[in-house]
Amino acid sequence: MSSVNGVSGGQMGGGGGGQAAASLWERVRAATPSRVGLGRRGDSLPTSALLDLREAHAVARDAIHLPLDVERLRAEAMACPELAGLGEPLLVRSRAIDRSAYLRRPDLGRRLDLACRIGEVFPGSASSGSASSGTESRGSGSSAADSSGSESSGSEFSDGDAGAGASLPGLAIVIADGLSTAAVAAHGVPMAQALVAELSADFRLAPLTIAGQARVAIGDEIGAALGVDEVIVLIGERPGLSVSDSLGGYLTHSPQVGRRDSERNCVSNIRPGGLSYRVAAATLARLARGAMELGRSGVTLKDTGGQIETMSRAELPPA
Amino acid sequence: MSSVNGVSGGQMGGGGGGQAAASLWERVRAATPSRVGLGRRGDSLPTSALLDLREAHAVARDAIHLPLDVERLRAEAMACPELAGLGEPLLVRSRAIDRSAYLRRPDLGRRLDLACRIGEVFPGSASSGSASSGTESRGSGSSAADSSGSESSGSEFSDGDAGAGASLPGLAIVIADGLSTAAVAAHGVPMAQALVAELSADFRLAPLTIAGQARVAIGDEIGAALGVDEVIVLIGERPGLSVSDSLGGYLTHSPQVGRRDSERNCVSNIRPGGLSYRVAAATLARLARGAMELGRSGVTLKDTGGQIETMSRAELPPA
Amino acid sequence: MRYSGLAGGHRYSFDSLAVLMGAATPARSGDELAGCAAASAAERAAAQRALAEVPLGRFLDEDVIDRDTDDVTRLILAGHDPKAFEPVSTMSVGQFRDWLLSVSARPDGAAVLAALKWGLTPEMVAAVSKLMTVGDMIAVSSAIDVVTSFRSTVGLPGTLATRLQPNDPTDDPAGVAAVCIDGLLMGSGDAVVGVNPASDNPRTVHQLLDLLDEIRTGAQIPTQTCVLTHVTTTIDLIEAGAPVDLVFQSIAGTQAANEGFGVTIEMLREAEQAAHELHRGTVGDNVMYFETGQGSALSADAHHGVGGVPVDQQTLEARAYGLAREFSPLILNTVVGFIGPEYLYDGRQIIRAGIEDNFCGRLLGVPMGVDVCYTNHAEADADDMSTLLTLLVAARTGYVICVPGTDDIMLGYQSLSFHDVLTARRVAGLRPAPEFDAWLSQVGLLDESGRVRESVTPASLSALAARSLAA
Amino acid sequence: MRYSGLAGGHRYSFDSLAVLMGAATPARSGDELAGCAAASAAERAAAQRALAEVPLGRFLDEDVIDRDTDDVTRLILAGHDPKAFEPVSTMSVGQFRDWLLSVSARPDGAAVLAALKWGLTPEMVAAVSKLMTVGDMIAVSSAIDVVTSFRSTVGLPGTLATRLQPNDPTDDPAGVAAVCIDGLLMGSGDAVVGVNPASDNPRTVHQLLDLLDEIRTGAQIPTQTCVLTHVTTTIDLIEAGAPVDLVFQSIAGTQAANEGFGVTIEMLREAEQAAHELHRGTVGDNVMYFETGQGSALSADAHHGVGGVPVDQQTLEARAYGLAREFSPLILNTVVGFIGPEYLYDGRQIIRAGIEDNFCGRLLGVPMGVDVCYTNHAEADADDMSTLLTLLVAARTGYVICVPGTDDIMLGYQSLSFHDVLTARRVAGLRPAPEFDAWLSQVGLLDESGRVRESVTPASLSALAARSLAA
Ligand code: B12
Ligand code: B12
Repeated sequence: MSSVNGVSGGQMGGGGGGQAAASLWERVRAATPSRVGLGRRGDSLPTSALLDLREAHAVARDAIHLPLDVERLRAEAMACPELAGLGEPLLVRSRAIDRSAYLRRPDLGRRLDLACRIGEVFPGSASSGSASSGTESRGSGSSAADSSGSESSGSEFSDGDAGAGASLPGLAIVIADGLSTAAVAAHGVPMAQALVAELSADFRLAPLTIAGQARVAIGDEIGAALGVDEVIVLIGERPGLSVSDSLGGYLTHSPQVGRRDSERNCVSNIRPGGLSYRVAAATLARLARGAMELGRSGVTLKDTGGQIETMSRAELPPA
Repeated sequence: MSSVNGVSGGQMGGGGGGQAAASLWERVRAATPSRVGLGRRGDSLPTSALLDLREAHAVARDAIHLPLDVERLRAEAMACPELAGLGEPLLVRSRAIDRSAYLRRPDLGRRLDLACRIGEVFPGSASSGSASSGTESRGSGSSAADSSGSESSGSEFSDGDAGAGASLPGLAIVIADGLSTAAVAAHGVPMAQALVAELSADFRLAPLTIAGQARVAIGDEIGAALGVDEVIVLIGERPGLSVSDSLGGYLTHSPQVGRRDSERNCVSNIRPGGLSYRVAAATLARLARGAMELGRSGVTLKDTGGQIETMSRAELPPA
Repeated sequence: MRYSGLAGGHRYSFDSLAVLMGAATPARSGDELAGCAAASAAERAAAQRALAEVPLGRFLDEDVIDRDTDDVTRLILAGHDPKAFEPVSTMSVGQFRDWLLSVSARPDGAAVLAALKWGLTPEMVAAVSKLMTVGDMIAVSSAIDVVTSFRSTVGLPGTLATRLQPNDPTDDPAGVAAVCIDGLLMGSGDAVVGVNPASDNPRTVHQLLDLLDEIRTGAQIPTQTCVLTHVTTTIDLIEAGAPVDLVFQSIAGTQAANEGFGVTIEMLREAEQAAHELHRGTVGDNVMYFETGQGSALSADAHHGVGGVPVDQQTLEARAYGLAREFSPLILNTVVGFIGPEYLYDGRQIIRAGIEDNFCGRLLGVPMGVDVCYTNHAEADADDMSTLLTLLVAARTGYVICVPGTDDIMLGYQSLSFHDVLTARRVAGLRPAPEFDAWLSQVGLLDESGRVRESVTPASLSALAARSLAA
Repeated sequence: MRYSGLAGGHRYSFDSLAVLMGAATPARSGDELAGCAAASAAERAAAQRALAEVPLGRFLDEDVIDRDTDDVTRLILAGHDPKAFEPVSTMSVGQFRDWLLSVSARPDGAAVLAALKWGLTPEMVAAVSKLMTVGDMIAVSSAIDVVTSFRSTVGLPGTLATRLQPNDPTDDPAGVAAVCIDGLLMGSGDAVVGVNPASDNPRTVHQLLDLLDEIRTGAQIPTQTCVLTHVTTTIDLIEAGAPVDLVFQSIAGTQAANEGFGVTIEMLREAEQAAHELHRGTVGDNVMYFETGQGSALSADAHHGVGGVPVDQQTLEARAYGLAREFSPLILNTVVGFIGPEYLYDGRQIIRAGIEDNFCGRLLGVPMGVDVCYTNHAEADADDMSTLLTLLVAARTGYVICVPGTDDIMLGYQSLSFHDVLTARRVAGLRPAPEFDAWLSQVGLLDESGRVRESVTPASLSALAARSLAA
């Protein structure tokens, strides 16, 4: 029943011995970016593998504390015609004053800083004045017309597609730093761009919002303030040892402060080697349309579209 | 060979059972302030004993961070004729700017803050100007006359016993907060007073020095600056669970920056229930005289005077 | 009711049992975030004194989470067995601690503690843990037996089982299979081979279920598999004929938090029923798998108790076990360091929480495992994980989670490596679950001393590699 | 020599072996104080990479502490046995780690490691520990046997011994006796009954020696006693005819630090000789007892290495073991959390340091014990101590220090309680030193299962109480 392959020869490499085993381990390693086939020294990890882990941990620790370059992100968005077409991006930040507060106080990361309530930044939008008290329930689609009075410079939100747009449901895209500014810097704008391509036929899109020291739920307050029917938050997922630039996309229907996570849908692991922008955008768009039909997002909304595409492992960053 | 006393009856108290054991445990407990005879629950401490420990730990943690009331200590010293007779106390502090720096950086606690070098506070004394560079070796007794030029107000250091004193070796007493301001507040002044009584016949005493955020070795720099032959530092020992006001006394002959701990002698546990002021002062005085004879303090100087007196346990604070 | 206690010469008072429980909890960031932590070490000491005096019976009268608005509370109270409670019914929390420690040191400790299971509520158990040191909790936990089974048996004395967690960021079947091969060759997977899917698309989940089932049956491995998707998806897939061994669900200690997870007690009952009817177990029929973790209620803003006050995360966690045991799970693990530093700030807090969770769960009769883990945004490292694993071995946890080289590349955190468990088993002289152990030995993976060999590939696993990995 | 390593895409370089060792050390406050810690996590990772490449042989050529000015270095180099070094002589530090872990998992591991003892220098051992996790160190430590004896045998597999530490703030004989009775009744004292005197007055020390000897002989306890006074005092007292079993001394890893303690190698030789000549041991003749602790050299400003650079405290600690083993001590313990937060800031640092010290000592063949302890000015608590004790049990430390209720009222710190060891022994199935175990059983203190009974007072201890305690 078993084929004993003899004692492992080399100091380095996989746990198997002999020819057959060598090729087995080659195939195992090729099949996944996980740290498989590390080999053993006694029952422990080889020194080389341990030192790799320690280095990765050191680097990840440093990464968590890197600040988001908001200005660069804004400029990048403006350089992209699809996003520029939505109007000048809104720049907001949460109530967490620094990284240390952000890490210890997620509640603060979920709420807009009083100084940058969107109602004030962008007074014509939605329930404007009462932006921060968006807990009252609003019927979907009811806010479509509210934003016409916008006085904010460069706002194409209400006039871009004026005629056709007015009858479409509103949707806002938010790019939030989350726990990986690296993810947002690398994938925020191209992913938003892919989303706009997928969504613009069916939704009236609000200008892009860029949120600092933010959690997923900050989209609720932003969405309510903008008076949109749905919000999609693109956020930096917490960095792992091998992957530190993964983006998450969270859809919330009828956003308002107090929404639960079960009322959202999530598409995770957006990055080269994970989910592609195209597939992620298509999935989020399907979910967004599905939520409009169903009248809600969350656990009762299932994406039964195509399954997640598997990328070629060659696209993976080195583990 | 053994007398099995049956199963312990009560929920509380000692580990023994029956009459004989009860009286055994009474005697054991009466003999020591240590937490003996706590009993067992399975193999663990009874809840009551555990909660006592947790409370004591909480209180000790708070105590470490209590600041020293220097002004009160000064006033108390001035109210005591023996100490007032030495002149206005010198108030100094170490280079550790706060408690957190003090805890992490004992090196800073060993050096005088640049702003309060004694040479400046008290310019006539000793090697004044070069107070902070007191590393050059000085012969013992060589500084006896240096302090006569003192201009500091209220300094009786040089004129109190002028005639007789000038030929006596100089000695400075330092009260330092160390790790227990409670110890210093309670025992600093009475202990200094007891010391003066024991020492004044044989030494010419410098004014009392009160040092904040200080370690034992700060006495070296103070002593060198004052140009004395010996320094005695009375310092708050680190607080334990049961005892948080214990004072230590450290004698250093020919003090100068860079002295090692092996060049000092120590008398520890000065407090009610530990060593009495009287016995501690007598011991330190014997050591101080012995060091003058031997020409050095430290491991080669042994106190062969009376052994440490055992206090009646009735004087102990509740554990 | 109002409670009060003395410390450092001051008297502190606490408005309700919920408030008291919070103040008596050893320090952790989540309770500070929630606003229920003691304001000072002295206040905490006073709260512990007050808590030690509370009669256990009081927990049956005064709710921490209101029974009128919370179905978890109602379930717990309905499940309480006054007869089992008898032996400790007149004790205070402090006396209960003393009693637990005494009983645990007795040869009949395991039997006495097992009989107590339904007499205790999660709140009683959480309360007594707050009066215990790590050493106390290990002493009691290690005296408790909790044994469950499906195709393998988890929790027997002298064993330490593992969940092999072959997560893949794109749910790639070859990626999942590769990690399974890696883990199986290191003796991992006896509690479950369980994937967190990156997608919650039912088709993807179904494919993963098929893949895991194929691996298991192909290599004739006496274990169970699981795809950790939402319970509603699993119910649908059971109906669709997918090979479901265990039903997974994340649960928490309040109705509101479970609503946040999109789950109700009814759903769980339905799922248990559906899985039972598949009759896929061989040596036993425990079909549920739960995950929990201190902080999950707070993270869903669903941590409020009687009077609207915030409730400490450790009490809520124990309540999740109270919910879980209604469904006779095969396994439950706390994901102790997973959620992040806002709940457990550093290695010290993670370690204490892991030991508390294991203790509370075992005392309530739950087959506890622990995801010994940390995230990169916490003040923790691999040493803290070695440490917690060693403690858990002493505290006889049932199983731990393992991934390749500590690195879960999909969930973005570090758990134990397969290596860590090899080391822990050898140092402590433990074996895998017996059915799995027999399999390992049968396929030639064990040497004479019971150690997993370094250079053997059983034919069945080579065949699996040939089938499922690209050339 | 210059060393360099990569991390995070940057190359970091290190001017000498001493600098490299400091930068490669896991974070701790003492190294930050000394100024030898890595400036960032990435720099530390790079230093560990560089250190992993250093050939072991390099440690024989490049000094960390200059051999020309340091007698500890000279002693270490003189003691180095090239033949014992053979098996690992061509390895780098990283390969040495791999080899140690492989050997430890082999059935003949203990023999191979024992043979290596004099082939290793403390610097090699410190270096390899820096590349290890807590789990790695436990794996290797637990594979090593170090057994010594005097009247009892310390370090046998399956045993955990204790120092009973009956300190009294006034050296009151009744107080010391009371604590001895308390500890003996809880099965403590098999490694040594050892008092730290509050006074260093030789008369007081002599009286305490007489008292301890009387207790031991009165109750016929197969153990050794010690008064932890300066070695010179002990030498004098041996001459004066005092009953000295073991000679105690605090030692450190540099000549300058030992000078700070007022001790020289010569003194230690003289003391060992003098104690040997008393022939007081029965089952063995290891007569020395040492204490050490990370930070003691730095606290004496005696931590400078080649080129005047500060040397990390863990390397210096390992050097203290290199000094100690020349004198075949019965026991040595690190006082790991004793000195204070300026050296080991919190529970996490204390725990890692304790495991490192135990590992380095055992690998060098030193009969290691640990004073599992903390001070009130450190960020640590009783849970950290339960934790460290549990790890040390897994890592097979020889003995730990115990005091009544964790509270040493004289030294002002918390060590383990007698209770902690009862719990640890029961949970892990360990026994006291065999001679002491036999005594406990003979006087009726053990029940059938080997647990120490709760309510028994042997006649000899009642008699002792009657003799030495006030009514
Ligand atoms: C942390 C985490 C959690 C934590 C969240 C609590 C917290 N304080 O962070 C806990 C353990 C509670 C959790 C639970 C669940 N999670 Co989760 N979680 C993650 C994780 C590892 C990181 C998220 C992150 O970095 N967010 C970014 C930060 C900056 O934002 P944040 O505002 O702090 O985080 C919020 C969201 O992440 C949200 N959230 C977390 N998980 C999920 C899952 C869903 C479906 C939704 C809508 C929201 C959501 O909760 C956080 C607090 O509000 C991701 C993996 C990843 N790579 O992203 C999986 C992940 C998002 N979770 C997942 C799942 C499936 C779940 C569960 C549904 C599992 C279950 N079957 O019960 C539950 C339920 C969540 C819910 N609906 O409330 C999947 C989602 C798959 C999908 N595409 O839908 C992911 C991708 C992991 C996976 N593949 O299994 N999770
Ligand atoms: C901490 C401590 C140590 C630490 C000091 C390092 C450090 N970083 O703190 C270490 C472990 C190195 C140590 C070693 C020794 N200590 Co010690 N130590 C203590 C302790 C517990 C606390 C001291 C304190 O709170 N100081 C106050 C703080 C604020 O001041 P500091 O400047 O930070 O502390 C300095 C002094 O305490 C000094 N120091 C520490 N121990 C000793 C011992 C002597 C004889 C001298 C002169 C100085 C000295 O070292 C510190 C750093 O410079 C006391 C017990 C107590 N209740 O005080 C025993 C105590 C002072 N030590 C004692 C002894 C005997 C020793 C040793 C001689 C043991 C030995 N046989 O080798 C050695 C050698 C010390 C030396 N000569 O260098 C005795 C002194 C008895 C006496 N009356 O002479 C005491 C009272 C404890 C005891 N009863 O055993 N010690």
